[in-house]
Amino acid sequence: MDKVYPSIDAAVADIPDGASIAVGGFFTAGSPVHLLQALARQGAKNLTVICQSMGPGNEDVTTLVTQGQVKKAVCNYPFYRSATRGASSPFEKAVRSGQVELEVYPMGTFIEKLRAGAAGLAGFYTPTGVGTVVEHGKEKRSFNDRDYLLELAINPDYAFVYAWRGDRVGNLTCRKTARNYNPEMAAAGTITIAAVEELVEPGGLDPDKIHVPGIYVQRVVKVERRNYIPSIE
Amino acid sequence: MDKVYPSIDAAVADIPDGASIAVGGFFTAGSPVHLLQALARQGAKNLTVICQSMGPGNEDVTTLVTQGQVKKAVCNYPFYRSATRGASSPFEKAVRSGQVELEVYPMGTFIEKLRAGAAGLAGFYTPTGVGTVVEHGKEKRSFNDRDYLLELAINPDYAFVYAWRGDRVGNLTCRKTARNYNPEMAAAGTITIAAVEELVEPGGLDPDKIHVPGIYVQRVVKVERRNYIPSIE
Amino acid sequence: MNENHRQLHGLSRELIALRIANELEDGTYVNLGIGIPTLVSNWIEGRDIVLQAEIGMLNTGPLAAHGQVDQDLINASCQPVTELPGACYFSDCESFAMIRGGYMDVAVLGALQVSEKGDLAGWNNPERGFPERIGNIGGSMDLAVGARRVIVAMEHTTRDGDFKIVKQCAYPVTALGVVKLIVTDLAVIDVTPEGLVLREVAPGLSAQEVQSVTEPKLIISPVLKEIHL
Amino acid sequence: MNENHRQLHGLSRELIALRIANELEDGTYVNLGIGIPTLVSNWIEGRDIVLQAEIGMLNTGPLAAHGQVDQDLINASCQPVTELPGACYFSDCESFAMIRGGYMDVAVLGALQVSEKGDLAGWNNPERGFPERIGNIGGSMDLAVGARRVIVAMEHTTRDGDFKIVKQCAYPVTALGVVKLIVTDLAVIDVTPEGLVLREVAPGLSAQEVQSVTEPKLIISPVLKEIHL
Repeated sequence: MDKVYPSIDAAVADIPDGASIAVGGFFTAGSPVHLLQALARQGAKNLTVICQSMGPGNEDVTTLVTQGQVKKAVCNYPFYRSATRGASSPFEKAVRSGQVELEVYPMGTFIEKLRAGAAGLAGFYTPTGVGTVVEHGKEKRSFNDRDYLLELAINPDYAFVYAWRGDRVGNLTCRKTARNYNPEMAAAGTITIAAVEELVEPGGLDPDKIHVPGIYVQRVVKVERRNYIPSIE
Repeated sequence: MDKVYPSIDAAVADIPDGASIAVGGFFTAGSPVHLLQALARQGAKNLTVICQSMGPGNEDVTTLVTQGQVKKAVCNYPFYRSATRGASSPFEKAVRSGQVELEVYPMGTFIEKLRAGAAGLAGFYTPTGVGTVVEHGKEKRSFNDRDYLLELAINPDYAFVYAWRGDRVGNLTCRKTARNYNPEMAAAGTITIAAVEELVEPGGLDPDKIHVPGIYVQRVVKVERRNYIPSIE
Repeated sequence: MNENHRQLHGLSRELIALRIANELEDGTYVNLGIGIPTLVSNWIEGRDIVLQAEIGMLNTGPLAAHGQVDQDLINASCQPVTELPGACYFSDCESFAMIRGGYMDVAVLGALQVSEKGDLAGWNNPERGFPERIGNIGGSMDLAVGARRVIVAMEHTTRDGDFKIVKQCAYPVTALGVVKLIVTDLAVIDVTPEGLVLREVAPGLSAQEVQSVTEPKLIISPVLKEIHL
Repeated sequence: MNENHRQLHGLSRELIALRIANELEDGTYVNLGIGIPTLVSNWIEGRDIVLQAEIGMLNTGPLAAHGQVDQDLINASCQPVTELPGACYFSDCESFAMIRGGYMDVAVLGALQVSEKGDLAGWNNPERGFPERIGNIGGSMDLAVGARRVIVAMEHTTRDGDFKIVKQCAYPVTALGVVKLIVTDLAVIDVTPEGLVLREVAPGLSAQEVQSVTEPKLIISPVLKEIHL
């Protein structure tokens, strides 16, 4: 098996209009920005984007919004914290105008729904969100005198993930907090595309230090590490 | 924080009669045999033991059975494969005579129930076991035209786990297939006791190669590596 | 609107954080939310308290100084942080499994409103006017539900002098009945089944003055004292 | 009981395994169950097929030779194995998430009975007389439900000559309607919505002979041929 693609653009070339895409990265850390940029070049439309944030620390996703490629977003922290900054953000405007549909979940529920999809489970009962707006439209059920909400699995068509090192068969090792959503999103995507800073031959990674088993990754592409100062201001 | 206990016996001393204990290890690999031996010396009774197997590759658990310490077992592969070997096994006899109650789950369901308990979830819907005896007494429900069973979380009082290396704050690094059930069981136990082959100071483990975050581990005890040939014959 | 309002002077944000730091016990695991809670980290250096960053880290150290910044090492507010000995990294999914699973001894969270029943409203200020049911939930609901003890750190009233400690939350709630302790610039208040118990007041303030900026009736602790830092 | 039974001679267990190895495509992920399925690994060395060990490993290599044994490196049958380049380890929980999640292209499983609808019975032989609903389920139910393609490897009949390919499973089932291909010492049979299609027969056997040891009516493939190894 050799899952390496010759270029970032080749790795995203077949993504069709209407696809759902889980995008790893927590604000700036571990974000597959190169893949988002390639998707902006590629131009697929009516996309559902599943990611933490649709702006702060994730400005490359904004291009998808301004180009009108996004139909729906599924997030846990979609907006800028600052109302002023938010008011001028393309995504917030698109949501307020109804151009983009938005679903928001608590962070733990958000990633657990993706994990459930990856793990072949239909759903799970979580205590998070009971008594809040998150209850809306969901089954509430009591187990051992505590209330829980039924949350259903999310099964995205694609996942964009990022890793420090990857091998040709798709095994990935992440670095520090750049791991974040990447392992579960990689597992959840039907087709998972991994951007890696360093590409090694099989055997080049410590097999006890692999955060994403290669079976979850269908495409690997080498990218250049960007250097930046983390910030969401 | 220093979670290191001076001896194996001290680490299990307070386990009361009636406790439920998840025991890591897949047949011989990553089995916390020293802790099982200490529990046999300690003598707590009416225990519920949650582990893969109650015999093959896990003979130290047999002592608990022959000493009458076990009230109930929760397993996925409880018996010897050989009917002949099984017929002479104390555990199989104890189950057949009704002395020990036994619950059996499919392997994936078994560990997922422990993971759900660890993760604060009440339960999950899995396709495994639909149309089989595993359905018995469970809710069956259809999602997207496929049937699933509702499986509830397991929350054991204690967990016995094993690791190659551990630090004083409870972080654990496992080795190869000796990892198996240990991470999720460590997370599931209210009090988790880890037997480690090598004990290091905080900072002595690669923080990107920790399979059990220290928060899950309440007690750490250094043990000597046993050397043996893996076998369940 | 609080008609009895007058401007009371109390602790700075840094000292609210210090008061909370004093409340934390050694040997505990703590998650600090955005805002005043983050400042608590300035007061616990050298103590035996392990901070979790919900992005997926334990033993998070202080903010990274210039020249120390590692872009792959940030906290949930996207601030570059450092790691302490005994640190470990894990996925965000594992992080929230840990949070919901009850492993966080304390979560210190900010709030827009807290009710006398311990309801917490913090994730969505309706003044921002988002469409229904959306906003920046982030990790707040999981932390509020999962932590063994939720401490709220906030200013006692809004800038306009409106009550933030209320009979009933008017803002969208984060979780119901979860807050155990409220620490503000003016007071330290226990949330108990009997109601809100005023335990400490800022130097120079009376219980009556704190009551005047608090909507629900406060139970005055028989051992009421000045906040000691 | 199969009254038409007579002893037919077909492939050895090793050759059943070889026939299955030839069925596997390059570039796939495969889990091999206990028994004949394990023997498939002898026939795929050097091929571009990745074996999963459900204990928590991908790229499992051949059984460890003497002197190569690592007690921390075993397969699901507790046999010491080796690792190939590109191997990775993970927890059993992750392993079964992978299995249920549909990532296993093929699971090769043994069976006690297979029905004409593809129902699989393999986890519990009632002759052993365990109390109701217990026995060694292990990973069989997850694999049967989760794998994209389930291939059964077994002897065509029991040692007593009883049918193992049956109209309806009498033994406790592992999963319903999951088997896609049956490879025995006597035949290769596709499980299709129309019924069991006899695709290949062992050298020297006729379709009629295979039918005589098979309870359900077989559909004879128009391109029926001898098993080619």
